[in-house]
Amino acid sequence: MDYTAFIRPEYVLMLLFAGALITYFAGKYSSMARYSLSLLFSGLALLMVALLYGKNTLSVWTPSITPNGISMYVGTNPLTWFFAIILASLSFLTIMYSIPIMKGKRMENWFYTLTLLLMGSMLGVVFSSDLLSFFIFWEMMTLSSYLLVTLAGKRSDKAALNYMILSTMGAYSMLTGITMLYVHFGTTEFSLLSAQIPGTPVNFLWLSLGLVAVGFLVKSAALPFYVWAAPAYSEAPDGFTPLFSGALSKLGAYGLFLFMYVIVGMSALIGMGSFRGVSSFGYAIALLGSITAFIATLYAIREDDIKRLLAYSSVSQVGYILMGLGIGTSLSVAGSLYHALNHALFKTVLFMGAGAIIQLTGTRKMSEMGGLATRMPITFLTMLISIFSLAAIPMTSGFGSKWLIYEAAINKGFVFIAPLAFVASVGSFLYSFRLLQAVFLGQLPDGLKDAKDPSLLVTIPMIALTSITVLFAIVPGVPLGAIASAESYMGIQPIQVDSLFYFRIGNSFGAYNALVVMTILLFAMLVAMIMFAFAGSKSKKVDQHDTYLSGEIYEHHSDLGLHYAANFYRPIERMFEPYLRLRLERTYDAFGRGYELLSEGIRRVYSGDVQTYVYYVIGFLGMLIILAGWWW
Amino acid sequence: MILTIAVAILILMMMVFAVYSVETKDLLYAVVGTMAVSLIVSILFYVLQAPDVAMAEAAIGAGISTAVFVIAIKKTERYEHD
Amino acid sequence: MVNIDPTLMIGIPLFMGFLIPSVAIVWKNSPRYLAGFTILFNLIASTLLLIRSLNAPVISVLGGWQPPYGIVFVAGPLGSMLALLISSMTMLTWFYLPPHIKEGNETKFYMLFILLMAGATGMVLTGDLFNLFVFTEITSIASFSLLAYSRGKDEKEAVEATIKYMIIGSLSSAFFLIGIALLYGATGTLNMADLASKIPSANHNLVMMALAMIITGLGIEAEMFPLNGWTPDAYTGATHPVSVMFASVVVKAGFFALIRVVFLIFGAATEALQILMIFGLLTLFVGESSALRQTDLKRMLAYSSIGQMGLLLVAFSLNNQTALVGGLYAMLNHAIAKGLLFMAAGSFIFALGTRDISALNGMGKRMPVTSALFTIGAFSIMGLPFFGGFISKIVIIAGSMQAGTEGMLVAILILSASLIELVYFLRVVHRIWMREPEDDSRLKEAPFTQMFPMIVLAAFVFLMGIYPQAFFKVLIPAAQELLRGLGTMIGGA
Amino acid sequence: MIKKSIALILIAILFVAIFFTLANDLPFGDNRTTTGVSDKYIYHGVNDTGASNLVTAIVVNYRGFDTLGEVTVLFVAATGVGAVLYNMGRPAGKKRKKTEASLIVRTGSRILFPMMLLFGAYIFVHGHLTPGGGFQGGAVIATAFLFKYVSDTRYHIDHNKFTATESVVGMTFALVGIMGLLLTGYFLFNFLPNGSPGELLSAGIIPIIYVAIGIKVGAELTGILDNMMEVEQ
Repeated sequence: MDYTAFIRPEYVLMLLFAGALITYFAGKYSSMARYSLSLLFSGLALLMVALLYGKNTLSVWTPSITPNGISMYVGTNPLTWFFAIILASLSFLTIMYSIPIMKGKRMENWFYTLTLLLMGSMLGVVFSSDLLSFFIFWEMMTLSSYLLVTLAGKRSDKAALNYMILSTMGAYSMLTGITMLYVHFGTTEFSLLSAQIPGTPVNFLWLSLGLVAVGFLVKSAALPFYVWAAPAYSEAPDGFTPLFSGALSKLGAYGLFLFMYVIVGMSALIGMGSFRGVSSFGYAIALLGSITAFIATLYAIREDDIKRLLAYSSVSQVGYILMGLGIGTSLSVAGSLYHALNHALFKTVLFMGAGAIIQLTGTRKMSEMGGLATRMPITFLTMLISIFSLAAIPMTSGFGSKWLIYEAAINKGFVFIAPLAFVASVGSFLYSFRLLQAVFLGQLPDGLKDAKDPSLLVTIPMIALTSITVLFAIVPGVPLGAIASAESYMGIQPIQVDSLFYFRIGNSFGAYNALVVMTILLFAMLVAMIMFAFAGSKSKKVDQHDTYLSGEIYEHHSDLGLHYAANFYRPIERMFEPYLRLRLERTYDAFGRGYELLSEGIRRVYSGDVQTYVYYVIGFLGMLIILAGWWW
Repeated sequence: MILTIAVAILILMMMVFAVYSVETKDLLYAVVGTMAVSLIVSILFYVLQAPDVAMAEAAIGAGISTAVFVIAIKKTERYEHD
Repeated sequence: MVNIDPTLMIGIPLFMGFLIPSVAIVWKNSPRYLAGFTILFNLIASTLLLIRSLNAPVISVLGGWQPPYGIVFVAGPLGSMLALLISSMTMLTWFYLPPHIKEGNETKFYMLFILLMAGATGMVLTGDLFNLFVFTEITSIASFSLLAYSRGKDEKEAVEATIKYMIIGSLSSAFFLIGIALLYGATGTLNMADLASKIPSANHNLVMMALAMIITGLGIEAEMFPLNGWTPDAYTGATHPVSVMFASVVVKAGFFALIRVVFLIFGAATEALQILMIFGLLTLFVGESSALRQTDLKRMLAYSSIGQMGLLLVAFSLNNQTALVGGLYAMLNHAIAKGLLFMAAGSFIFALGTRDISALNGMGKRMPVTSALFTIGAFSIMGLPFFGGFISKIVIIAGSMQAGTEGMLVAILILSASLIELVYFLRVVHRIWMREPEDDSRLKEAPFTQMFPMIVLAAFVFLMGIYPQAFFKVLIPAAQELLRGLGTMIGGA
Repeated sequence: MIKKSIALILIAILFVAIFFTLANDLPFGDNRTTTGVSDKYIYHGVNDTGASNLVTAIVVNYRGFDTLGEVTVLFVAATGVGAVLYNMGRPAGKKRKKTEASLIVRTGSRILFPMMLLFGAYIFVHGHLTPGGGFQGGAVIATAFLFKYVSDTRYHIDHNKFTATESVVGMTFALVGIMGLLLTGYFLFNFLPNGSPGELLSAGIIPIIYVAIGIKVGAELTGILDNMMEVEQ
């Protein structure tokens, strides 16, 4: 039997949606069935997505659904595949990881159903090849992720609602833009749209593209819309956060890639106005991205809550992705896609590790953890490498992507974007160091004496993702090969990848040979270790408590702020304090409260008094008659 | 001519009764006022050569509805207060 | 195929309405079955009528007097679709009724119930303006009476609501009647098609005055913004099935009458459409904003109804085919989904004994089936994909985009109102499924007879979301009928 | 005070606008038989319908369907009054005030009651010949019953009989319409011979309908009065 006939995107989606349903009903009766079925479906879907590599398909999968006969299309192409494989593998690994983490949690059965649904709708978003199905899957994705956030119970209510409101606002803005495009061009299919784009009025493009972009900026938590991100990421159930931050946040970037480069296309984008050879639209996105990266980093530095710290870090890293995306050169787009991949890898590991630690310690405060490095070596190691990747320390793949983005920004001479990105990068080192220090080093609180690594189901995904991070650090050409074909699909000059030696990333400006760098670094480390080993003989082992507590017992004073992680970056925080106080959240809150008050006032219109109502009626008639005499 | 004057007087009376029945605080008087309005309207309809409508107005406007109002006032309160 | 004359859809219910009280003297349980039979008849008749009218409008002349001298019934695809909607919603409500009627009232309740249906059917089928007035009167007076009969625990509430509704409703009919009189004075005819052909040459001032009066009169029935003071009290005071009838039948018929007068008689006068647009937007915002802070479930649904009617006004006043199709779709969706919501809310309130939204915590565990149905209805009103509301919203937005720059603004306003709607519905749905109940005991679900109409409605909501083509087959000719006007439709006029 | 002045202003606006529109634009008193449908009614009404009273010809024959609707409106309204006023748990008709009417009233009512009934009946039976008709006659009949109520404190109607009467006459009207549909294909078609105008038995279905309407309206208005009288204080 020719199995390849079944390797089609629509079957992936159908499999997942049907799988969600089956898992729900089977899972009601047996938890074993729930776990195995959800693993089975997501794994199968992952396999199918992987096999879709290199295929370019496009097919109608529903009859027309509007009076004007719009059909729904799905298809794959290199860009789609690149995102799809990230989403699918993260979903699969997260489901695996969730099995021990979500055990016995609230509405466990719903969790798997919704995760499969979310996986299906995320893949639907990337596979859809027309505006309508894109929007439908987008809405499904928002809804299922909203429901996943609310699974955490009452404390996540507000965060989830904010997330939903902002997402819907973005979605509606997107809908407006999409409908504009549809009404103007009379088609929803992407390739037909992009064929008609040249010669479209610039104002129209700005408006529609801007409206659509708002939806994506909301999803990627960029500057004016980032307020939902930290609460939602941190309050979401631990099993969902890795997927939420690792996979879902990329879809905003995917949408922008799709609309900016696939649909509108580079030349029309430049035609909308350009700035130093970069389209103004893209520049605006890049600027927003860089500012987001900067601000979110500042917030991350002062967080003591491990999930909030990672959440802000997510926002900031997505800012980098947007930055590369907006600049839109061959180098920056490659960097952006590569960073999306890297971020998916390392942030997922970090959130998984954080989830495991939270489950162990029962708290999210870093100042109540510490010293876990020796007790949880696997967690420590995987998170360590991921943090290196996050902080863009050479020798990790995170370095490669950030390097590409910086180089693109510097090449273009963006005096505003590049420095912001540098500062943010330093910041990300600071907060990731704090995470490392506070959680894994320092004192081990008494309650955690018998802490140990989580079960295999948790560590396997973490190890898998970490090893990919390391692997890609050595052979960046592998992912960059896929990225290059995605780039050429988007009509951007593909980045040159040395296909014989996957170690080199190169372009006309310079090259980076990962193998060489890696070797040099390893050698340097070796030297350092040898030196340390020799010098180590001079060191003396001291009980940690003695050094700064003068022999006092730490537990009695844990509220004194004597923990390493307490006030970790006090001076920096003090420096930025006045600015950080101007939080955007307050504006949104004030707006929300203001509107609620206003609606309270509007409600008074219905006073319940008939006389008043009669006044309204007579007044309305009087007004109509005056109008009748005046304008008619 | 005489008819015109008579009609004018009737209309004036009707307006007076109408305003009176709106303004008075004694609801029973107000009902009597509306009854008077109905009667005059009925006469006017007759003058305008619409006997069918005049009959309906006399029977329903001046008769039944007045009775309904009076019964209602009897069951509730006679005086209006703000 | 059997042809049932559309006039019988009025004649039989009126006959049965007169029959029910006397039969009830000898056979106490008869009203329910007689009413059920009548509604079934109307359901069959309107289905057949819809099939016939898709080919050519069905015209039925009353009393043998050709228009414009006599009264005529004109059933195009639009009218017959609404007639079908009315009879099917009435049928489903009939299933839902029993425990919500006080004992001792059944006779009159069922009588009024079918007369309400007859009035609403007449409103959508008639082709004569004065006849429209008469049927509007039947419908609205039957609504007052049903409202008065549906006293629940709080006796005073329903009566107070009735009196409010009655006062405003009599204003409505007074203005409507004056408007008709002015039109008759200006043109000398009452037949809609004849009016439409004579209005352009009639005295402009009189016509405009008449239009103002009619908009005011019918705007009250259609829940237009400053005229809809009766709505929240009436929906709240009424027993649940009657609320369903208000939302799905009475208001829809009133709205349809307004649209028909504006589009067919006044030929979609731009001035009138501008007024409808502005007040539609106001209605939308006032309705949704008032619902935002509600703590009373039925009041919230009532305000949401107001908002939806605003959306319909906006959609229709855009005056292009896409927007009209979207508007009609939204009308269907609202009738079905809001009916479902009121029914499910009714079951909640019946089981809980309170209308307070905060009592709904954890209902998903306590009454799972009803909760699921409520959620389906709410999702559809919110416009989530795979539910009817989504299609209607998308089509309306597409229609508004065709109206140029103002249309763009309208689209944005519609969507921001939908956002408010999403927020308050989401809060309720969230409460139902995600909160822990204070009292964990399982509540008794409604019996199957009551569940059945809800399941049917939920199925329709889904069907509208995933297979809209079936509905477009009817809605597109219906919208074209509105746009084309009456002129060519009525023979002999 | 503010409310009152707003009301006054609104009323003033409406009044001025409506008054001037009507005064300027509505051609009062002109001969407008050529403009609309009225010429047909005026010149062919008697031949078409056989009713000498043109108003009746229009109300019951040309636009008989409206009248059916209006009867229903009244029917529903009467029920509605009952709905607003009824109260549960207590049998109706127990708490009427027991103030005896004077001898004159009682005697007068005994003499007048049948005469008023007869007058009402006369009005609706001759609806197609002389001014008046079912509605007017019904109202007169209701007045007769009102008289009865006022004079006799113990008087109250037999609800079942009234309901049955109402039903039968209402159904008669609807049946006449349905029979027209069955016999000729038009609802409410005048399927009886017109006869010669001016005779009592002429004008086809009009007398039947008017008798039905008269009785129905009389019964309904009486019902409303009954409801009003018997409600709890």
